[in-house]
Amino acid sequence: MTVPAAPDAPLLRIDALTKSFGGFVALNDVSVQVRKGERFGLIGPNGSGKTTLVHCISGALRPNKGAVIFGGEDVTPLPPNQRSRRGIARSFQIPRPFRSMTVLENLMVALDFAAGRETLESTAHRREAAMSILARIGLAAKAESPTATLTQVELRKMELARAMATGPKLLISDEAMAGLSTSEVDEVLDLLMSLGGDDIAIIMIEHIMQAVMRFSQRVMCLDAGRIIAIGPPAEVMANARVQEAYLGT
Amino acid sequence: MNRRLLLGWAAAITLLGLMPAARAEEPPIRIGMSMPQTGGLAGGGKASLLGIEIWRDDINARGGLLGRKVELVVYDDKSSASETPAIYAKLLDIDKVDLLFAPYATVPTAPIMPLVKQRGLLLMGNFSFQVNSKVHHDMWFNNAPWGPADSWATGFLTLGQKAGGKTMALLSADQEFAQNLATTARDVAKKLDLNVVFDQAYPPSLAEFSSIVRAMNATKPDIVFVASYPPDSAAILRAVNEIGVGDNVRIFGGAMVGLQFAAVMENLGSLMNGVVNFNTWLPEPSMYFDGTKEFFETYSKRAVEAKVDPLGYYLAPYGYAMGQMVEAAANATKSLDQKGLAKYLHENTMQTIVGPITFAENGEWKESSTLEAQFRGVKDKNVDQFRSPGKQVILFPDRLKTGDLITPFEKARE
Amino acid sequence: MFSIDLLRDAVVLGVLLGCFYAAVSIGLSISFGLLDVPQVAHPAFLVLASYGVYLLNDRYDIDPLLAGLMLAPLFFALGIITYRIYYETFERRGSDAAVRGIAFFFGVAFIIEVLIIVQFGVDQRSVTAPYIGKAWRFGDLRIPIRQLVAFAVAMGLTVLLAAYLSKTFMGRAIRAVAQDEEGLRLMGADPIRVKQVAFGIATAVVAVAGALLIVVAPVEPTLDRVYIGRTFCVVVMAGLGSISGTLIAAIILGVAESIVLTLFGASWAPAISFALLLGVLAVRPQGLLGR
Amino acid sequence: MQRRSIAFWLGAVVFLAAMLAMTQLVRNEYPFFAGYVILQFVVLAVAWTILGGYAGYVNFGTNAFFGVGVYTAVLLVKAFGAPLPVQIATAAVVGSLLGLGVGLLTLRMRGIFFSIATIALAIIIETSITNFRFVGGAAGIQLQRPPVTAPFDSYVKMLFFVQALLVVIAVAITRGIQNSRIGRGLHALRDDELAAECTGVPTLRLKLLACVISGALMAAAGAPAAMYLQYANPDSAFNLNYSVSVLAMALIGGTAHWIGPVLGAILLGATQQLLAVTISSEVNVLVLGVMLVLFVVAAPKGVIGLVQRQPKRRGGSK
Repeated sequence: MTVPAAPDAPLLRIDALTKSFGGFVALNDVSVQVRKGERFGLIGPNGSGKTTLVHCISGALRPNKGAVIFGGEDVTPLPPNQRSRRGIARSFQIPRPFRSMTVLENLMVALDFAAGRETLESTAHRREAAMSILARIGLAAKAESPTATLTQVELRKMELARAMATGPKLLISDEAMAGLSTSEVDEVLDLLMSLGGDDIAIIMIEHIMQAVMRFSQRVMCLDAGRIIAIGPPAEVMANARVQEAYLGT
Repeated sequence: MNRRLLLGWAAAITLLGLMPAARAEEPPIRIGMSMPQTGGLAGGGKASLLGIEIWRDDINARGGLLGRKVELVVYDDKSSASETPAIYAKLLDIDKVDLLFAPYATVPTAPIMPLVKQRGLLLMGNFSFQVNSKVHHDMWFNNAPWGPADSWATGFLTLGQKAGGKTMALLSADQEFAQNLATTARDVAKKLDLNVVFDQAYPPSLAEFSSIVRAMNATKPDIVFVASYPPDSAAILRAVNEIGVGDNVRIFGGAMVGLQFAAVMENLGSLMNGVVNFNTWLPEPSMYFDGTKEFFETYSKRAVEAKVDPLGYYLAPYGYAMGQMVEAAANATKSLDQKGLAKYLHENTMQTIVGPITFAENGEWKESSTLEAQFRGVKDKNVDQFRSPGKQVILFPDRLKTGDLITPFEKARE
Repeated sequence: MFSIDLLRDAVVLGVLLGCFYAAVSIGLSISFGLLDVPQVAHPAFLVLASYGVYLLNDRYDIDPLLAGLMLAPLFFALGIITYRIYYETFERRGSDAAVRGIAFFFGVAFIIEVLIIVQFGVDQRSVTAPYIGKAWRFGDLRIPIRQLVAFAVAMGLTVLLAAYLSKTFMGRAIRAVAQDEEGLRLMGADPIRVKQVAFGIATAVVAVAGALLIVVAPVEPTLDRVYIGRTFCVVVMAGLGSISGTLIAAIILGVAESIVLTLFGASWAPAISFALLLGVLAVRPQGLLGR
Repeated sequence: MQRRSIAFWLGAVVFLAAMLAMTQLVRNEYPFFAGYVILQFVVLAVAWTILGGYAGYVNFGTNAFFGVGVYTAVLLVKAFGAPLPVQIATAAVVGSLLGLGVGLLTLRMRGIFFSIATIALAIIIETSITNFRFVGGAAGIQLQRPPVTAPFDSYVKMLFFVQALLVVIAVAITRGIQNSRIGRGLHALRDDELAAECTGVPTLRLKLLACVISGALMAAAGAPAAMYLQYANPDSAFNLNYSVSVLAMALIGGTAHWIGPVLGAILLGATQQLLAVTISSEVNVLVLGVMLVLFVVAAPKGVIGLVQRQPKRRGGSK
């Protein structure tokens, strides 16, 4: 189904994306590319369009103009579940677990409908796969706990685990560190660093600058729906407009 | 003490003790029925039931039926057809009742017709309409003065034609009873050579009739036949009062269910003046038979306690009459054998508080006694005015007539 | 059977009927449209208010509309209590609040129905007022005055509520709570308290609408069942939470119903209004004036 | 899990055998009249739960699907004298098409729109039937039963057994859904539709599937009602009570497991039958209202929540 991408082709290409709500333009002509396995930081003040961009990539929102090309395929008209099957996974700014289920069941949902399900035919296999992801994330002990009993950091981890269970090529982490303590931030950051690699590109949206600096190979800064800077972390941080956007208001 | 005497006393006491016991051994006669006590038909159902209960108390006070006490077994069918099959199965198979009465109205009755036919049981109908026309059960007796199916419309339309009407408008609720009536009205109109210029069935939940009355007026009918249900009847009269129907209308009404119920009559008051509508009993001189007056004396008292219709003209006396007919048949045949009772009911004329009743082959009254009466001189907010004669003058049938039609409608409203 | 006169009359009467529908739906437009509370008992509250008005009118000869206004504070309190219970038992516990909330309000509606039956019996009731049973003449067009009253009340309610929601602090807070509870919290307003007041207002409006209900036509205890479909239809068609949309949707419905009644088969009237709703949902899911 | 399946099917066979034995041994007909109604509600409540419980989409239009079942049967009997199995099968097909139609129209939107649309649907269909003279229109229609098929000695007993068969089919299908990934997907989308989509769950397809199956079962449950009553009128067939009772039954029983609606339907259905022949008054309606309010407030997980205090959930299924 997917057209095999040329080796040097970007994993994700965002093409002149515009999204407006009524008169309010949340994204204005945004174009950017993310490479395979890249660790990509996305920053910007509140209301700058970060989450809108994530919604457009994951399919929760349809852009007014522009296209989202993933793995060489135009996924703009596809619903989120189709994009998930093609390898786009995400976490949410405010965690959205399946509340009536345990941690393990949350992951089972992902595995039940994941693209690679055929290799995990039996429930036992899938459960095994889920457990190994949980072990990797450090939630194995909580597998049978209802999500309602989880702490904030555990919920964040569970969301990442669930996203991983879909077998993604691109993982979008939407402020997974908001509201966590310093030690917890490091914990999640280490986790994200370890998840990324040759196969999985990660877009990390974050307010905590140290974390972004440490994590990202490239950083993009949005303000009022436009890209105001993109490049290596240090360069972007030094950018006057970025400084203004962050400190000026 | 003398031993013999002692024994004698003992025997006497034992006998005395046994005597009431022996009488109690004769089990009561149980009459089973469902009756709408909630839902749309509840108002009528409760009044009907009270009429039957008064008969039960009267006959028990007279020593019972065939010397046995009469007991009623009554369940609520919620005005719905889907409840009655289970209820009647319970009445027959668990409660083992001796006789069956049908619930008030056609819809709850329809599903039990096949059941009673299959089991060969006598069923006393209660104001249903043409429910036996397909089933053809020969032990069915509809306790309602409708008579032949078309008599209802015939009465009203003949009055209209006599008053010079040539065209007719037909406004009917889109529900079973009203639609059955509308069908006969169309047939009768054809027979009488009336031109049907307006024929609309309105939906049951309609809130506002202004536009439909306006549309009807545009066709300028001479006769307006309305077959409606309680909430709509009131709304229609209101709209008519406000919008008017024009001077051409000779006669208005016919089959508006609701104008027989005290609460509605009280609410509408003078709005009803001039309307010619059907009824089954009215406090007119021609309507009193043996026991009628006493019945209504009792009814008025008990209705207040039971919070049911304080007038109870429409259904209650017929409930009583239903009991009277069974009483007459049982007394004559000296048994509760249902075939025997049915035979008696087919062959004889029963005297009741609503007059003599004779049944036709199909279980309907041989002759229609459906009254068409005109409201006159009604004032607002007064229930008791309806207890005196002259407020609803009977125009039809001729043998019960107590006055003549005032026409046109607009004049009669003054 | 068609003429321009008839069509004109049908439209005029339809607009008036629509205004009546708007008046009985506007409370729901707040409670369900803005606050997302599945208030299935809204029509039951409406009928309850009608019976309250009936009582005041029958016993003390109070004008029905005035009686409705007198009941409004009582209903305001009733609304606050109802929302409190709903919040404590469903909203706060999250998850399937909607499903169980619907069931809860259905239960409440049934209980109200039975209480009315026990108190007033199953017969229909109506009120008397100088404007009931009379009509105004405009040439050969005659308009029932009670319909004009409904028109005036609906207009008044719409204007007042729209002004309240856009001009006052509380009103703006209510609109904000519908969109962004978090943001409201940041503004320093307690969203639960705001919602509680909003629900109270919605229920107080129901008291006035209940007066209108019994002015326009007699009521009976189970009348609420008819209005479940009708009021939700108006609110959804309007676009959730839009007060002016409610008026427009209700008028469209009233006119459509009136035209069908007058010019086509009357028996199709209920289907036409709901087909209209399905049509709107299919073409414009957010409703006519939806956000 | 395999053992559980064997136990389930064994239970189903025992249940059907018991029902069949009952029709052969019990002479008294009342249990079958009342039992039929309860079984019919079991099918409806179980079918409702597929969409309303698992997916959290409240169908107010149970009466629409039920009524469509009734009138499909009426039409087939009137036009072709079709036998009972044909009536039921056709009703199921029509019900599923109806489910597909409403689903396509409204399942893209939030749950409450679907609920409102089902109310609208019920009214539109009822109005259409009311205007459809061939099946009796507003006046209703009386129907003749064909002779009863052996081994049954009365038609009601046969209908009772047929309805029991439908119960087994409905429960088996619902159980199958619950234990499959479809069930897990429905649960996920009930908890959080966007999260489910982003986790790869094709929510629209699952909802449509649930709506189609649920609609088919509801219509199938309605089809034999035509022959049970030997009468049909729009008022009774499309009665709002079906919608409310079924909703109440599912919620009172609990919607997390198929046994919930079964228990709820038996409990509430039996109570209603009992009340109908005992108290017989407004109290009847009051009981429904009070039970609804009590259960949703005090026992949010229904009877099954009360029974299994500590809901030990597992990754697998049961």
